[in-house]
Amino acid sequence: MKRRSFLIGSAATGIGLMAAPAILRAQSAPLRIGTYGGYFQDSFDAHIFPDFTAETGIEVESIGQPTGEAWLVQLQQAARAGQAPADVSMMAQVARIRGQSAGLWAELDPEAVPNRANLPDHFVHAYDDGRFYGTGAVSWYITLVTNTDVYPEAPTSWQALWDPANRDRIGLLALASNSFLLEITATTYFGGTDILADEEGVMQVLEKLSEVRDNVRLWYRDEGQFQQALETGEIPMGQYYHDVTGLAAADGQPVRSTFPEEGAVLDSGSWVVSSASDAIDRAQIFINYMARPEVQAKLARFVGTAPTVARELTDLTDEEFNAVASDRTPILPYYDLYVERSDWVNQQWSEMITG
Amino acid sequence: MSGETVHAAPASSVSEKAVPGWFGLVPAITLAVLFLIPFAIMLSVSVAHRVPGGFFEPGFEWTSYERLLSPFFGRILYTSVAISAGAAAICIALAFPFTIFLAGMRHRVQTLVLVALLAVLSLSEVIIGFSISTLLSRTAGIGNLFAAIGLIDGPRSYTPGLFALMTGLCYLVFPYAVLVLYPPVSRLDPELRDAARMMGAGPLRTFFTVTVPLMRAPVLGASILVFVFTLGAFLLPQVLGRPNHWTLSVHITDQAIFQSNLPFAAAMAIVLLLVALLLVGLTLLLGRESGGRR
Amino acid sequence: MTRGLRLFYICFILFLLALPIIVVTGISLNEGRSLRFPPEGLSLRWYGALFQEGDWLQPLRHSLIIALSASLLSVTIALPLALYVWSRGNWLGRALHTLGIAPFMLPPVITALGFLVFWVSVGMYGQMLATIISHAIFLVTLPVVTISLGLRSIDMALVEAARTMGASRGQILRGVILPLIMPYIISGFAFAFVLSLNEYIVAYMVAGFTVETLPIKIFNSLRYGYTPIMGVVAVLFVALAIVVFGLIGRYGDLPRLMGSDRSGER
Amino acid sequence: MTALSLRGMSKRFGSLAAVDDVSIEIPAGCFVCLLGPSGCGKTTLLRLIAGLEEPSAGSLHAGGREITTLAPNRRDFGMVFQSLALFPHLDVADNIAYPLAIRGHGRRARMERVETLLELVQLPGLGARRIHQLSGGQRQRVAIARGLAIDPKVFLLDEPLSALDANLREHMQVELRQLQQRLGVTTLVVTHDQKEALTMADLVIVMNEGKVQQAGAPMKIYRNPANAFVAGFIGQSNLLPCTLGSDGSVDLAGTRLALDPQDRVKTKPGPAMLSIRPEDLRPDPQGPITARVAFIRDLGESVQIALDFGETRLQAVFAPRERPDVAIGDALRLAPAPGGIVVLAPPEAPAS
Repeated sequence: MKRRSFLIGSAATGIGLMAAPAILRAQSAPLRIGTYGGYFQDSFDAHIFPDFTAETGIEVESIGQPTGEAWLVQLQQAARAGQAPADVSMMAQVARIRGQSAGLWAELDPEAVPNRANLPDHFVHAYDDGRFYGTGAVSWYITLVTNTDVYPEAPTSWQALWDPANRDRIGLLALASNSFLLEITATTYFGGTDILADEEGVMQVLEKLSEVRDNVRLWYRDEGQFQQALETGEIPMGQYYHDVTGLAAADGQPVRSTFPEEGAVLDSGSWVVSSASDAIDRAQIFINYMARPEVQAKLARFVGTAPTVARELTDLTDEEFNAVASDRTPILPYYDLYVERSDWVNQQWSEMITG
Repeated sequence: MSGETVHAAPASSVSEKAVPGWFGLVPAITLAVLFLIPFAIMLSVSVAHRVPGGFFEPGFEWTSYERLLSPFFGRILYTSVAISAGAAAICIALAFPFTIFLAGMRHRVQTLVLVALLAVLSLSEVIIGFSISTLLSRTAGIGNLFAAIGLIDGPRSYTPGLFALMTGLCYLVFPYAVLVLYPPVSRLDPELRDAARMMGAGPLRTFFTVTVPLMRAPVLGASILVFVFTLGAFLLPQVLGRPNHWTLSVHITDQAIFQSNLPFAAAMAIVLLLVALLLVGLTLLLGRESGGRR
Repeated sequence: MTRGLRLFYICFILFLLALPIIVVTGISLNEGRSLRFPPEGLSLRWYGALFQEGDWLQPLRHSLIIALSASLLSVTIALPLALYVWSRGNWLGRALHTLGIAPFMLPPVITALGFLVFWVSVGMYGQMLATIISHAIFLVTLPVVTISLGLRSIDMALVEAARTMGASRGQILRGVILPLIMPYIISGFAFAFVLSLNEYIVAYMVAGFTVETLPIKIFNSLRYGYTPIMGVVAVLFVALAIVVFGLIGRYGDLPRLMGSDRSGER
Repeated sequence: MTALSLRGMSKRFGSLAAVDDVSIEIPAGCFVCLLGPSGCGKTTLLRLIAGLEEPSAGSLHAGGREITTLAPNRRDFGMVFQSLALFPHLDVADNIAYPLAIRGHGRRARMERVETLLELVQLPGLGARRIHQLSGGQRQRVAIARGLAIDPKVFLLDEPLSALDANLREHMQVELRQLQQRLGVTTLVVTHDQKEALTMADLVIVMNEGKVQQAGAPMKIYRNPANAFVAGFIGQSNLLPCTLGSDGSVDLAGTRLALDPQDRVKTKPGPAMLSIRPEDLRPDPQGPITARVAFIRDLGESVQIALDFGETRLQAVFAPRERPDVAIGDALRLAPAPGGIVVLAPPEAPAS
C-alpha cells in the first residue's frame, strides 16, 4: 500500500503509537482456532480441544467464526493490517480457494505435518507452485431437512423444493457459493453438473431454480436463522447441514435429515493458517493432530461430520459411518464457478432470488 | 440529532469573547482527518480495480459504477427509497401526535416516558429484528393471540414480508423521531392552540390549521432524518423482509462482508451517500427558511 | 381529543414498544439452551452464565471499554466544537456544525464502510483503538446536539455580569459556562455511551471478530449459538439505559435536557 | 341582565385548589377585572370561563344557558392571551379573519370585517404584514381585533398589557376601556396590577388563594375593603394590629382611639386589624396618634411622610398646602379623618 503513506501522514503515526500495546501480543497467548459457531464449536470445545491440550500442552482459544465468505473477508482485511483474528481457521472450499488465489494462507512445513499422508490428494492443499498450506478438516453433507411434526413422511427427492404444495414453507441458503443450489438443480433436472461449465448453461439452471422462489419463505445467510424456525415448524422444510440436524434430532428436536435420491451435497472444510499469524509452529502441531484417523473418527462420533481420511483407516462401524455419511453418490460442488466467475455468478444469483 | 438545530447560532460579541478561537481547530482537524478522509478513501476505493476472487488494487476505472447502471440496481434503489419513505411516513404519522400528547403531559409523566423511549433506543438492530420476527411468527407470535380471541381462524405468520419489515423499521426509528420532534413541539406555545379553540376551531381543525403549519419544518426535518436512517438499515430487511425487499444497504454489506468486493460496495455507498446528502441539504434549506421567519 | 384518549394513545404506543423487550426477557428466562418464546421452564441460570462464560465476558469487557472511551472522546471533540459554533457565526463555525451533525445523519452503513476502508488503509483494522475512534466520530453528533442545546439556553446576561466583575475568559468558561451546560454534557455522554454499547455495524466493519463486542457476539449467537445469554445481555442493557437515564431524570430535568423549554410549568 | 353566572366553581390540580368555590354574577356589558397576586387562581378562573379547563365542581351559565362542559370552540367567546398567541404562519388579516374562516364566512365578507376591525384598533392598512414585522403595541391591537372579530358574547383577556412598557400600557388601558364602552361587550380582564383594574373596571373581583376576597365597584372596594388582604392589595394602607373594645373604641398598642360613626367595623370585639389609608391621616395638634417623623418625600404634587409609631411604620400623604412644618425626628400628632378607619378581622383568624 503506497497510497497509505501520503494519505494519512503523520497523524496516523501518532495514533499508531497509541495503539502499540495491542501489537505486542504475548508469545504465550493460546492458539486461537476458529470453527463454525454453535453446535459445531460446542462439540469441538467439549470433545476435541481438551484432549489436544492434554496431549501437547498447547492452550486453545476457541473462536466461533461466521459463514466462510464473511470470515474470509475478515481474515483478509485483518491480514492487511497485520492482524489475525484466529491463527487456524476452518474454511469451506470456495473460501479456501479464494484465499489461496489471494495468497492469504501461510506456508506450512510439510515435514511438520506427517499425518497429511492419511489424507487423499484433494485434501492436501498447496499453492500452484507447490507450497503446502492446509489440509482437509471435516466433510459435511448438505441434505434435505424437514420438521417431523409437519412432514410425518420424509421427502425423497430434491424435487420437493419445487412442489407447489410447499408454497412459502422452505428455507434455503442465500448465497450461491454456500448453498450449491445450482449443482442441486443441475443434478435433479439436467442430468449432472456439467451444464454449469458455461454461462449459458448456468443461466438455464438459474431459470429452473427461479421456479422455487414462491416456495421459499426464508433465504438465510446464517444457520441459526433457519434452525430455530425448522425446530419450531415455522419453516418446516429446507436445505441444511446433515451433522447439525443430527445433533438437534439427538437433542429431541422434531427434525430429520434426508439424503435425497439425487444425492446430498458433499462439501468440506479445511484447516488453514492466516499469513498474519505468529503461531505457525503450534498451528502445524494442531493440523497434524487433526489428521489422525482416531481424531477423525472422534469427530464423526461427536460432531457428526464425515471423516476426511479414508474410511478404512478409521475404526468407525458401519452404523457410525452411515449416521454421518451416505453410500449414494454425492453432488460435488462446482467450485471453479465460484472462484473464476464469482462476481458474475453472484450478480445473476442476486437477480434471481430478488425476483 | 435535532432537526431544528441546523442553523448556526448568531454571532454574539459576548459569547465570542468567552471562547478562544483555537477551540474550533481541534474538532476541525479531528473530524477532517477521521471523518472526511475516510470518505475520500472510499471515493478512491470505488474507482479502484477489483481483483476477482481477491481484494482490490489502486487504479482508476468506472467498472463498479457501470455495474450499477442496470435495471436491477435501478429497481433496488427504487425499492430502498420506497421502503424507507414508507417507513418514515408511517413512523412520523405515529410519532408526531405521540410527541404532541407527550409534551402536554405532566412533567413527571414526560420524564417517565422519555426514560422509556431512551431505553428502547438502547436495543440494537439485531435484537429488534429477532424479537419482531418472534412476535410475528406463527408459532410464538401475535397470530396466536388473534386466533385465541377469534379474530382469525388459526395462527398465522406475518414474517418475513413487507408488513414485518415496516414494523421493524418503524420500531427502530420511532424513538429517534420522537426525540427529534420533542424540542420544537414542546416549545410550541400551547396558547396558540387555545386561541384557535377559543375562535371556534375544533381539535382536528386546530391540529391542521395551527399545529401542522407551525411544525411543518421540524416535521419535515424529522421525516428526512428518519428516512435517511432507515435507508441505512441492513439487518432488518434481511431478517424481516423477503429478497425483493433487500435494500441497497443489504447489498452494500453483502459485497463488503461476503463478496470482498470493496470497490463495488464503495461505489454503491457513494450513490447512497449522494441520495442522502441531497436530502440532508434539503433539510438545511428548510431549516434556514423557518429560522428566518421567527 | 380528551386527556384520557391522549394518555391511552401514549400508553398503547409504549406497550407496543415494550413488546420486543418482553420477548427478549422471556427468552432470557429459558431453562434450556434454546431461544423459545414463551420460555420453556423458567430459570435465571443464563444471567449467572453471562459472567462466568469466558467467551461472553471478553466481549462484555470490550464493549464497556469501547463505550466508555468512545463516549469520553466524543464529548472531548464535541465540547470545543459546540462552544466554537455557539460563539462564532463564521464559515468555520457553520462548517464545523455540519461536520458535527453529519456522522449520525448519514446512513450508518456508509459511515461504517468509510471507516472500514480508512482503517484498512492506515493498517489499524482490527484494533480496539480503531473501534473506539470510529464510535467516537460516529456518535459525536449526540453530545454536539445536547451541548448546543445547553449553550443556547444560557442567559447571556450571566456572561456579561461575569465580565463586568472582572472574570477572565478562562474564568468565565470554567466558572460560568461549563457549570451551566454540565447537565447537557452529561446527557450527551450518556447518549453516546448507551448507543456505543449497542452499536453493531460500525464495530463489525471496523474490527469484526478481532475485537468482538457484545452486539457482534449477540448476532453471532443468533446465527449459531442458541444461547439465551443474548436475551440476558439485551435485558441488562435496557436495564442499564433505564438506570442511567432514570438517574438523570431523577436528579436533573430530563425534559429540559431533551430540549423542552416549558417543562415544569404545568 | 346577567351575562355570566358562576356557581360554586372549583378547580383542583392534585391536592391544590387553584379555584375554590367561586360564585359570581356578571351583568351584561360590564367591564370586569379579576385582580390578585400571581398564583391566586385568576388565570385558572378565566380559563374555566373560556372552557379551556374543566371545573372540578360547580357550574357556569351564559345568557341563561348552562355551558359548564361546552367545548371552548362552541362558546363564541373572544379571548386575548397573555402571550397574545398570534399565529406566526399567518399574516395580520388572516389572523383576524381566522375565527370568521372557521365559521365559513366568505372571503369578501371576511376582508370587509378585517378592514373594519383594523380601523377600530387604529391599524388601518396593515392587513398584509406578518406578525414578526409588528411592534409590541401593534401586536396587542391585532390580538384585540382578532378577539372581537365575531362580536363575541364575552370578551376575555389574560394579562393582555403586561408585556408593554409603562407609558404604552396606560395608553392602552384607556383605549381598551373606550373600545369596550363603544361596543358594549361583556369583558373580563385578568390583571395583577391594581391601578389597571381601578382605571378600567366597572366591577373588580379580588382573588387570593383561589377564593374571591371581595367583588364590587372599584371605589367601593377601595373605601370599604372586606378584609386585611383586600385593604393591603388595593391601594396603600396602614394596617395596624389593634384590640376592638365593646364600647366602639380601639386600642392601638396603648393608644385609645374613639371610632367615628362613619368608620366601619367588620369584626367582633377582641383582637382586630385597623386599616387606614395614608390620605386619611390628618395633622391635628389634638390628634390621638403621636408618631415620630422618619422620612419625608416631597413629590411636588404631594408629600409622603413615613412615621415611626411604636414598633410600626405609618405612611401619611398630604397635599403640598397641608404639609406640616416638621423635620426628621420631630414628633407629629395625627388624627384619622372621619370614616377613614376600617376595623377588620385579624388576618390569622381562620376563614369562616
